[in-house]
Amino acid sequence: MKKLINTPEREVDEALAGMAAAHPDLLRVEEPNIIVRKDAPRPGKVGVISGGGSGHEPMHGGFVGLGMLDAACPGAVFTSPVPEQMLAATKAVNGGAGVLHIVKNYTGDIMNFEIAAEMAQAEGIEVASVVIADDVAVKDSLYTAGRRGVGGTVLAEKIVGAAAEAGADLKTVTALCQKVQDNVRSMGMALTSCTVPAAGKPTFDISDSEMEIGVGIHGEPGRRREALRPADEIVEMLVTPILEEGIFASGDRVLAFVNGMGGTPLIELYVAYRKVNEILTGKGITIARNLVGSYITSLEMAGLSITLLKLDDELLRYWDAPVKTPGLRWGV
Amino acid sequence: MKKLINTPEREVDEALAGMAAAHPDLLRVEEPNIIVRKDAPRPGKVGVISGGGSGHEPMHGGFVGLGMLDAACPGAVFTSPVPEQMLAATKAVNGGAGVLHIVKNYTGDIMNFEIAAEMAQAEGIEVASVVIADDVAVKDSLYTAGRRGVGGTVLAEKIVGAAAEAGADLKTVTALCQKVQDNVRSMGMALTSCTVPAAGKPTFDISDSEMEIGVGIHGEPGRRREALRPADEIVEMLVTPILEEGIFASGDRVLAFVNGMGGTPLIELYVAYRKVNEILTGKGITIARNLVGSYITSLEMAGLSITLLKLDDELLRYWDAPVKTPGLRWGV
Amino acid sequence: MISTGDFSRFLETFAARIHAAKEELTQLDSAIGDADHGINMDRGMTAISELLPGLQDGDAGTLFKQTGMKLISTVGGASGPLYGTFFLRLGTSFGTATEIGPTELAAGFRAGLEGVIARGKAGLDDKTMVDAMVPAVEALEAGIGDLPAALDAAAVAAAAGRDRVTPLVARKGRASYLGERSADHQDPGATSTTILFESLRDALRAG
Amino acid sequence: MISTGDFSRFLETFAARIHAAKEELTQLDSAIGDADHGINMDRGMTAISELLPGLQDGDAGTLFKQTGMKLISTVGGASGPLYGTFFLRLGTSFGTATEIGPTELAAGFRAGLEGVIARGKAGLDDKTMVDAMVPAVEALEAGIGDLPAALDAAAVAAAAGRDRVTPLVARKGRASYLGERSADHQDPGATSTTILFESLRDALRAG
Ligand SMILES: Nc1ncnc2c1ncn2[C@@H]1O[C@H](COP(=O)(O)OP(=O)(O)O)[C@@H](O)[C@H]1O
Ligand SMILES: Nc1ncnc2c1ncn2[C@@H]1O[C@H](COP(=O)(O)OP(=O)(O)O)[C@@H](O)[C@H]1O
Ligand SMILES: [Mg+2]
Ligand SMILES: [Mg+2]
Ligand SMILES: [Mg+2]
Ligand SMILES: [Mg+2]
Repeated sequence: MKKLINTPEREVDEALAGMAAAHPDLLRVEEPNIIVRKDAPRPGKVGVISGGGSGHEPMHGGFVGLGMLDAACPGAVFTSPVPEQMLAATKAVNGGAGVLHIVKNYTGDIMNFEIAAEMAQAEGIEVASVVIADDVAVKDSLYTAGRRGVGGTVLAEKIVGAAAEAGADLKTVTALCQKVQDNVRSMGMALTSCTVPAAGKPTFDISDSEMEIGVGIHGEPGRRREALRPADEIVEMLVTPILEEGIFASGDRVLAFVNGMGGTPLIELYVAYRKVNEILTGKGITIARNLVGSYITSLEMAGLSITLLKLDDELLRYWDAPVKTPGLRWGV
Repeated sequence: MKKLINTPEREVDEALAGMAAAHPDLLRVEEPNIIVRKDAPRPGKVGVISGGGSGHEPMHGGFVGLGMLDAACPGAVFTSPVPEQMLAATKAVNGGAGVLHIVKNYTGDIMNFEIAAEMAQAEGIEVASVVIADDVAVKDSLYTAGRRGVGGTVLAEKIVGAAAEAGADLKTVTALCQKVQDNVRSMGMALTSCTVPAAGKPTFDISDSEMEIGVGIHGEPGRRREALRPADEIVEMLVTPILEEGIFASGDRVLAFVNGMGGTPLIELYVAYRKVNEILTGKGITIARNLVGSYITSLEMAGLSITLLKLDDELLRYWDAPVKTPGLRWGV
Repeated sequence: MISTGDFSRFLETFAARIHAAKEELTQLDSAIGDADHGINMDRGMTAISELLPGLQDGDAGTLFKQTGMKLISTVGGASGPLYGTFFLRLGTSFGTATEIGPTELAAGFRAGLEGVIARGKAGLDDKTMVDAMVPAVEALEAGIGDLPAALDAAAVAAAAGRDRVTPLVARKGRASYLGERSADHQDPGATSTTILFESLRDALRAG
Repeated sequence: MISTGDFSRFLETFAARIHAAKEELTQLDSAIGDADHGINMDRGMTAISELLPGLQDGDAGTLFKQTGMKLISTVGGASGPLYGTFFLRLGTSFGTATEIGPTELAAGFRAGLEGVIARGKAGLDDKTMVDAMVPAVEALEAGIGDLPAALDAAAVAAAAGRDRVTPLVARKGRASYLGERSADHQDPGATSTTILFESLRDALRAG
């Protein structure tokens, strides 16, 4: 295992110390390992928090700041955080207007956030939760854990954070988050595996001529393993099932998000974006906004995911609103 | 070779098409493969251009926009661009106040830019050049090609771009760029090799227990190969020779730039930043500004580089000035 | 009768065996999950080991409630809340008793199981720890007349439950994302649950 | 006398051999450079091959000037400006002549060499293409009385120059960044220059 760390046990703590040192203008790090917006709580503002396993940076900690998250709860690598963290974060950002939990749909995240929400509510804090489950690689079913939360989470955090910043109340912010979830779909693929530091070896074996289609952001196996193909065909294989969801139609405006998994050179993401643009344009869908880069990653995994969000004027306005975080920044 | 590309021959062109599609608000792509700020030329403004081989994204193309570069010239992967490109870029951004060429110190870049400058001057455009050579891994000597230009280039482009945006004349902008060069030093290391697409196999072999200290941004071998060490020791090994340059002293303010080589997870860069901060603080040096992320990369190479720039009020002011490019964005 | 000290030895044994099985559990999780189950469980049970010296002389309820709370606050993932809830309910069921008989033992484990189901909403054949836990608790309940035999039957039933669902397609937890590809892989959580019942048997037999 | 067609055959041969040596040159460059010399040269010479049909019936000066300009605009890197300048100066030296004698040939190559030195500022023993080019041009100059022998001597001298500097530490170009570690590696540019002189010999001999 080749990593720039000291020991697997200290990695998350040390990275948090690094973030605290690098971004004191935006955030602070508190016990028990939570990243809190510097000026939280802001009286009267709905608090927006999220969290999940570490190893997906900049998500979530890198999205703490003005116009996005009020706090993030980083767990061990690829392991959802513990309720103590979400409870502490909820209290730290509660300005009296309630707190929204943005939860990615993983059994562990769901249960730990649930326990924390119960505890916070017991302490008199109003908490709402929205579950992001946008990964079309997974069959949606009432009888399973359902779909994973992936790239749509980044877009939800940005948009919802902007609404909360603008003073929207908890009900409005919660409904907006659900609206993002209802209009966003993603799919990813991997060329290589990631290595969980504590595990010390790659999560999956994959030969030099194969790729994993529909991979999860924790290196979970995807829909299928198959022979490596040219980038354009790979993009087709990801965009097609997203479009088959029936959400996106000719005449629609979308936000297209081409995301690197952590070990993917930016030049390759632009090669892919070119093809995404070509496919959507061909279908009469307008890419009104885009995001190209590595924002929700899986440690050093090489690969990409594509996320499409159907936009309306409200989503567009909140997407364009100022944001100032370590990972996303514009308008201020 | 596992890459998200169609063919090695088409990679750069297709990535440029992707950039053009993704950022029409900031830039345009023109023949012969140059990336030009959307509103160039701006009458009366000094044009600032740079260029070099592709594979280092976001540098340079991702730094075209308000407050940074007016144009970038991307060559084939890891191969300096041709004079035609620099000539076309120089003409495209010439607003009558002259054009600065920011050149990384590689024989190829130097010679190709030199030819372009001669050609542009022959066409009556005033051209100045500054060579960035900040890599302390390489011994500085009059009798060799000297030091490589690495991370300092990103900082120079930001600072010089801000001065040009503010209306400084060519002489001032050139002197400022030289001032950055005189006050900036870098050193990098690699855990893994990169693979030039057209070559199809890794540039160097490295075992699972080794690292390359002092590696170049093209996967050029470094100072030495040695056993992998914990992150803190690696950071020490990079910061020490930078400090030994004698530029940075107790009481100084610096910009600390911890850069990922392309395949490095962001979480690891923060682990490293923590240690950089600890070392410098221990020496009485204040990190007044920092940049943590993958900004000058070597395709999918895993590793990092550390760059320190001694700041004064002028450099600080131009660093903080608004910038709006695909790769760096704040204040607008 | 089972003393708090006996239960403490059970937790110690469970911690030691989880530590020994850390790689195996992680390996199982890397095939159909995210390669952390062994790491998660070991992190939690190591914390429990450190807790035990201060708890072994108190009541059984406190021992297990503290264990549950500690697991919830150290493990994370799916297994943290699930095992945490399991031990919390077990502790609540035992209350302030310091000596537990077979009937109370079975009732406590039933309460723990119900907590896991309430929290995780998995049923039989969803291919989770529940598939090992249900038959184990049923064996305990069925055997309260002969505790050593019941403990052995529970451990055997857990293992059988674990193996029974190996061919199935997972319908809960991370493995469910795999659909058909999850079939023919042993579930990591059912494996750690089997270790739990084996530890219980062996620790109480030794006492 | 050497005709423009002969020179065109020289360039064709050079292009073909560079193409054949593409991997080898890149491999040499990956040891002490950035793994692109073969790719660079092949990109440039492939472009030259496409140019040749339109140039082989004109004068030798135009042939080589166009070749130089094309290399400068397609190769990039260090070798683009260097080989580009080489052929530009060669072309300038030949002017509008369509038949070139041994004396003019040697003078042309001397001019090309001087262009390379002016552009790259490398001297002997810096471990670059100059170390193959200098002895080759000297051999040409020394042998103008017997052209076939001189061409052969030039090719042999280039190879000898290439090999002579293999043990040395590079002082120019990317390899110089390596310091001591560049010793005992064959220089890619000196290797392609040797191919150039071998192509010249073989193409003119065949003609
Ligand atoms: N809803 C659920 N109910 C019961 N057990 C579950 C549920 N979801 C997952 N599990 C169990 O948890 C185990 C995985 O635990 P672990 O790897 O620690 O958590 P995570 O899946 O969050 O990484 C699975 O093997 C399964 O037995
Ligand atoms: N200053 C110089 N003068 C002469 N030849 C040089 C000089 N610098 C480099 N070279 C030659 O160029 C070769 C490398 O060419 P190439 O790999 O195409 O360019 P780059 O180094 O830009 O990648 C070296 O092997 C060397 O022979
Ligand atoms: Mg997990
Ligand atoms: Mg090169
Ligand atoms: Mg797991
Ligand atoms: Mg080279």
